[in-house]
Amino acid sequence: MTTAFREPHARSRRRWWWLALAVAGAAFAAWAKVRISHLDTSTQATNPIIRWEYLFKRPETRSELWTRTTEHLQLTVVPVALGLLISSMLAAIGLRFRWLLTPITLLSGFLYTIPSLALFGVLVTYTTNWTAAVVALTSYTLLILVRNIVAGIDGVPSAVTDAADGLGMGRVRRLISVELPLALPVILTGVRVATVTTVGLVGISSVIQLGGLGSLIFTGYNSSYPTKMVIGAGLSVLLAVALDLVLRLVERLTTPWARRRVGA
Amino acid sequence: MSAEVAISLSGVTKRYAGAATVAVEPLDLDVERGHVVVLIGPSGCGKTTTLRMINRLIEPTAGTITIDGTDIRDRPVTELRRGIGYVIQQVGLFPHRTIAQNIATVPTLLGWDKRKVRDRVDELADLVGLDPELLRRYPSELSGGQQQRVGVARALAADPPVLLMDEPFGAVDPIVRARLQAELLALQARVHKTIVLVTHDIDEAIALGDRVAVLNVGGVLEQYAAPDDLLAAPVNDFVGQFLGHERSIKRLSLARVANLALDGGLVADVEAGIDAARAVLAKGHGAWLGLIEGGRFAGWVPVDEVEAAGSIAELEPEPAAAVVRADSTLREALEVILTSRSSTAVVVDEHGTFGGTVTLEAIREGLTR
Amino acid sequence: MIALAWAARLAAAAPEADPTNALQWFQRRSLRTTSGPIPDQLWLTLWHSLAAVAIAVVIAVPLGLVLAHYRKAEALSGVVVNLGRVVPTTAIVGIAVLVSLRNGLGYEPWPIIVALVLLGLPPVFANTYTAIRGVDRDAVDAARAMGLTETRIMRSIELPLGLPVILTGIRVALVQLVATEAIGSYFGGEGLGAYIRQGFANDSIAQIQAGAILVAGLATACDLVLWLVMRPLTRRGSSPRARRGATIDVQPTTGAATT
Amino acid sequence: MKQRTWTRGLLALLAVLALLAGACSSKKSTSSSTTTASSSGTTAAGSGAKVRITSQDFNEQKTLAQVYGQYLKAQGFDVTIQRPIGTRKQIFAAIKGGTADLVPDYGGSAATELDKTGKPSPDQAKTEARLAAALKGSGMAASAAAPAQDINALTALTTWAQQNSVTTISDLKKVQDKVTIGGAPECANRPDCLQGYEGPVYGLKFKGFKAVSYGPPLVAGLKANTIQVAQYQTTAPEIASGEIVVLKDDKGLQGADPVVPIFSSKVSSPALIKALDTLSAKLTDADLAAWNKATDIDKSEPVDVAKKWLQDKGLI
Repeated sequence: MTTAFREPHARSRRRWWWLALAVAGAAFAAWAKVRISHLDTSTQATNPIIRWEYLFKRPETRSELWTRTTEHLQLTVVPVALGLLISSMLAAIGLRFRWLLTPITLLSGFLYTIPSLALFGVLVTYTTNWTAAVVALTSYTLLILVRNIVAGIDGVPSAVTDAADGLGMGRVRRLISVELPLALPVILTGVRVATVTTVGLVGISSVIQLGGLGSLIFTGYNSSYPTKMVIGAGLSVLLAVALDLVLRLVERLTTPWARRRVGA
Repeated sequence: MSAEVAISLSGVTKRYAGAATVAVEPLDLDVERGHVVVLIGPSGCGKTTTLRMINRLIEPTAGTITIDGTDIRDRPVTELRRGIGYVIQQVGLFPHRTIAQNIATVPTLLGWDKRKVRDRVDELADLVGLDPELLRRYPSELSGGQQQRVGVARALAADPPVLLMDEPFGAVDPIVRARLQAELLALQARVHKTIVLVTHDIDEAIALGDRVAVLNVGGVLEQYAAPDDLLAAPVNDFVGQFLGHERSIKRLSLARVANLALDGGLVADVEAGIDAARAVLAKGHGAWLGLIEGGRFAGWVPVDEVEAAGSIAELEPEPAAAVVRADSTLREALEVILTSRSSTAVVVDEHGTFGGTVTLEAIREGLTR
Repeated sequence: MIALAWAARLAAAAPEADPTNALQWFQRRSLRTTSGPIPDQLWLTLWHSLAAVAIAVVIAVPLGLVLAHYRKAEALSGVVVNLGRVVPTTAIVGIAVLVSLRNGLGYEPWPIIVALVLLGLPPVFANTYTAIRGVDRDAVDAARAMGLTETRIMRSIELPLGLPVILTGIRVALVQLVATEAIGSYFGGEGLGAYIRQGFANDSIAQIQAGAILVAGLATACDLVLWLVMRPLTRRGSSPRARRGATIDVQPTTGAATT
Repeated sequence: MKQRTWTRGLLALLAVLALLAGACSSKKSTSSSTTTASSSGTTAAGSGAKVRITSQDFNEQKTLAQVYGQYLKAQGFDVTIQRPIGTRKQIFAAIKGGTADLVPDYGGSAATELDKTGKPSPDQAKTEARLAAALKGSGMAASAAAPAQDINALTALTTWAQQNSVTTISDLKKVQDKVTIGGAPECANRPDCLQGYEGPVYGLKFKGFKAVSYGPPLVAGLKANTIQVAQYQTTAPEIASGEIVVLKDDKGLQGADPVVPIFSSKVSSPALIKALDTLSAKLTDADLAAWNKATDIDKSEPVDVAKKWLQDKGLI
């Protein structure tokens, strides 16, 4: 309903936006192409802040960046997947035994407030760096995921669960074929937020030598080479945005019913 | 009508742990097969609780409920529920499933094969008057009235003998509600289910119920009777108050013209001749005489013209301004009489054959019967 | 988890300097002479964070208030806030330090404060924007109908009603910045993070743990103190519903203390 | 409306990703030698023996790891060049623990790490002997030291040193109240660093110590005057360019620190030692300084610098 009260020209205006964006992008691409073709290792003499030749004139760079990105991706996906698994169990326990929900939320909330550097620092004293990073990153996903799973299931209209019961669905079947599908958008939103947050946190895990895009930032700083820092940060943002979009796509594909609405 | 009992509640009690009051006092209620029984009462009277105890969404604290003589506790709960249609106010359609999938819920649970399920869905769409085009859509794309039809179709999917409806039309606007009520009656005339329906709308109860159970707070059954009996003779002040001040007006919409003791009134057959007509006039008094020609009502003529006329052929009857059908409600008859200049309405059947006349007096007598 | 592990070590306090005993590290000043005294580092972290939050509030609250009031820059603010969430904090801190060094401004405190301000802006702005957007339109309309000026509406209707959510944003930002300040030590900064960094460099488990405890402790303490200080402010004049809203509306940023 | 925007965004992203993927896959074949190198070389010596090389996390170390790695690979070894590890202690732990095999280290510092009691000596032969003694029983071995060495050195801006008439470390005594020393975080606890300067050898008392990342940030710190002296390396490119100057170690705190490959006894073989010795013999101080200039100042990648050097010397 509120959309009905928006500016009537929003749509056409947005179209202009896209057009302007496309023109700007094309202009930038053209400019960049010219710039890149003129790049030369001799520009190093001028010592600019960003050395584009590192990115565009050095064939090895791309595969190195690709390696860093996949390392980063791995350190993002593994904790989120683990977190989802653990959160599902915690949420299931919390939903079954309501009185446990508060302690579960408090615990995951407490984990969430521990500074990541501190958590990495403590955990590496107990286990390998990789495990420490995964444990720390997983623990950060719990709050978001548990909260969203519970909210998602709780958000299923009582009329729908009542109908499911009334039609003779068992508890398990109700959960699998009614409640989970309906909670999916909220759960996936949680996964999305957790993933984007984790992408950022993985950058910090580079202090314990795990590679990833964060290592570009640290290496860049340690050798006073801002190019690498900018590229590391840029790829990190791109990775977060890409994962966000992929998860949005998953959400749309799995919840076709949520898209079509009667024009009220 | 058969008096066979389909659902029987005996001594059914619901007491919630920690609650000071009893939700449902020991309640005895029999529902006859093929009847629509309406549970009505103020908030907190336990009508919904009672309904939900029948499909065990709520377990009674004490007492037994039987369906077709079998205790409902003797069957696995999911199996029991699959055999009972269930319709609720918010409809509770599964938003993530298409209309067809929603309707197919119970048949799928029962493991019907796909072809049979599809046929059944089409059949039900037709039965509840749902455009087949809508079957592929999602619930959010349907209007409230359409959703409620889907709810009914879903409840009827596996052809359960019993249907439980909890304020099924409570969430739709009055115009749609009236149409859905009419549709439900028409549907019931075809499927003859045993229906238990909860409502807080006395007009709905009167319109839909074969029998109405009026419940007081705590699930106390105050009266259990056919709507007309209820309106005619409420057993106590509670029921009387609940039915409201306009009981007679309500009965008007319940009773039909055909139920009245119709008298012929001042009517004469054209064939019988002018003398017979004058004889009719001698028996009663009024300002107009009705003329019948070939079984049909020809019109009214003023009495003085009849007296003055040499033959019936001379008379020029004025067409009737107030005509009602035998199956019209008294309310409709009253409306017709009040809005026409005539104080008498002519009753005809669907073929237009004359059936008698109705006067205000006749309606009044009908209500005080 | 940490508390448990630490408690286990309490029991095993050995007379010899044990590089894995965090308690001993706290007890023996000699073990931490090279990383600066605890009060100094605590103070550095605290004032850097507080200064940054103060600057962020001065910038972001009026901006959020005005933009939200006029319903302007909706998409832009969303992008800015989300970008703030995905740009790695290490990059912001590191680049700020490099820029500072290039301009001869040294390692601290300015680069770290500038970086912290940049990182503090998104949560403060997001919560201000959400808070003002969440103010009951009817209340604003009623105020406008009674002849209040737009400035007056912002000041005396929207700001007080949105205050609980705004304050939550400030609290979240401070906790976040305390945690981030620790990362600054990897880019030549001082503060509590120095203990962690020195601990890693010298393979002193005790010092890493002690640093972690100090950072987490300061973050938690800031959270608690601000919560206590702000509680009376958030109570006053806001309905219970508005207060509940405070925890729901800004879901993505409440408690997001991890950096 | 919203849907449409979203779809476009996705399409744009997919296009970008496709481009990136295309670019990457086309480059992959040409750049397989960067981090991992399989035994595609045919020369006999290495015969495919696995060697995992690690290093500390600064450019000279990374370049050394690449130089040794690429050379060994050319000699037929199955070389993996791993990510740098934080500290020497962690590197030795990794080698002993079997997660790494070889590190191009510095003899004096390595010996001190393994045996804190040993006394540094400016003599290369004595340093090698001290290292050999320290390595005994550690499960690790060293090949011959290279002529190249990179000694820890206390440095200052040339201008600052002139203004304050400081040429030796002892000279710092007169200005110590206004001197903050900068160094890698581990400097604080090392006998050849802060503990040596403030300890019995020099007896200085600095205004403070500041931990700064090893490498260019140290020089940046000097330039910004955040620190006045920095514990750096004799091979620093800024020394060659005259920007900074080494303060003379007049009391002999630092010993010789030649480049020495240290490796796990498990991978030790005559073929490996022969290859390492051949390469080590070719390394000079000038090479290290040139590499550091290429990486620290000109921002070339260690992998590229190493490859170019090896090719120029005709080693690969």
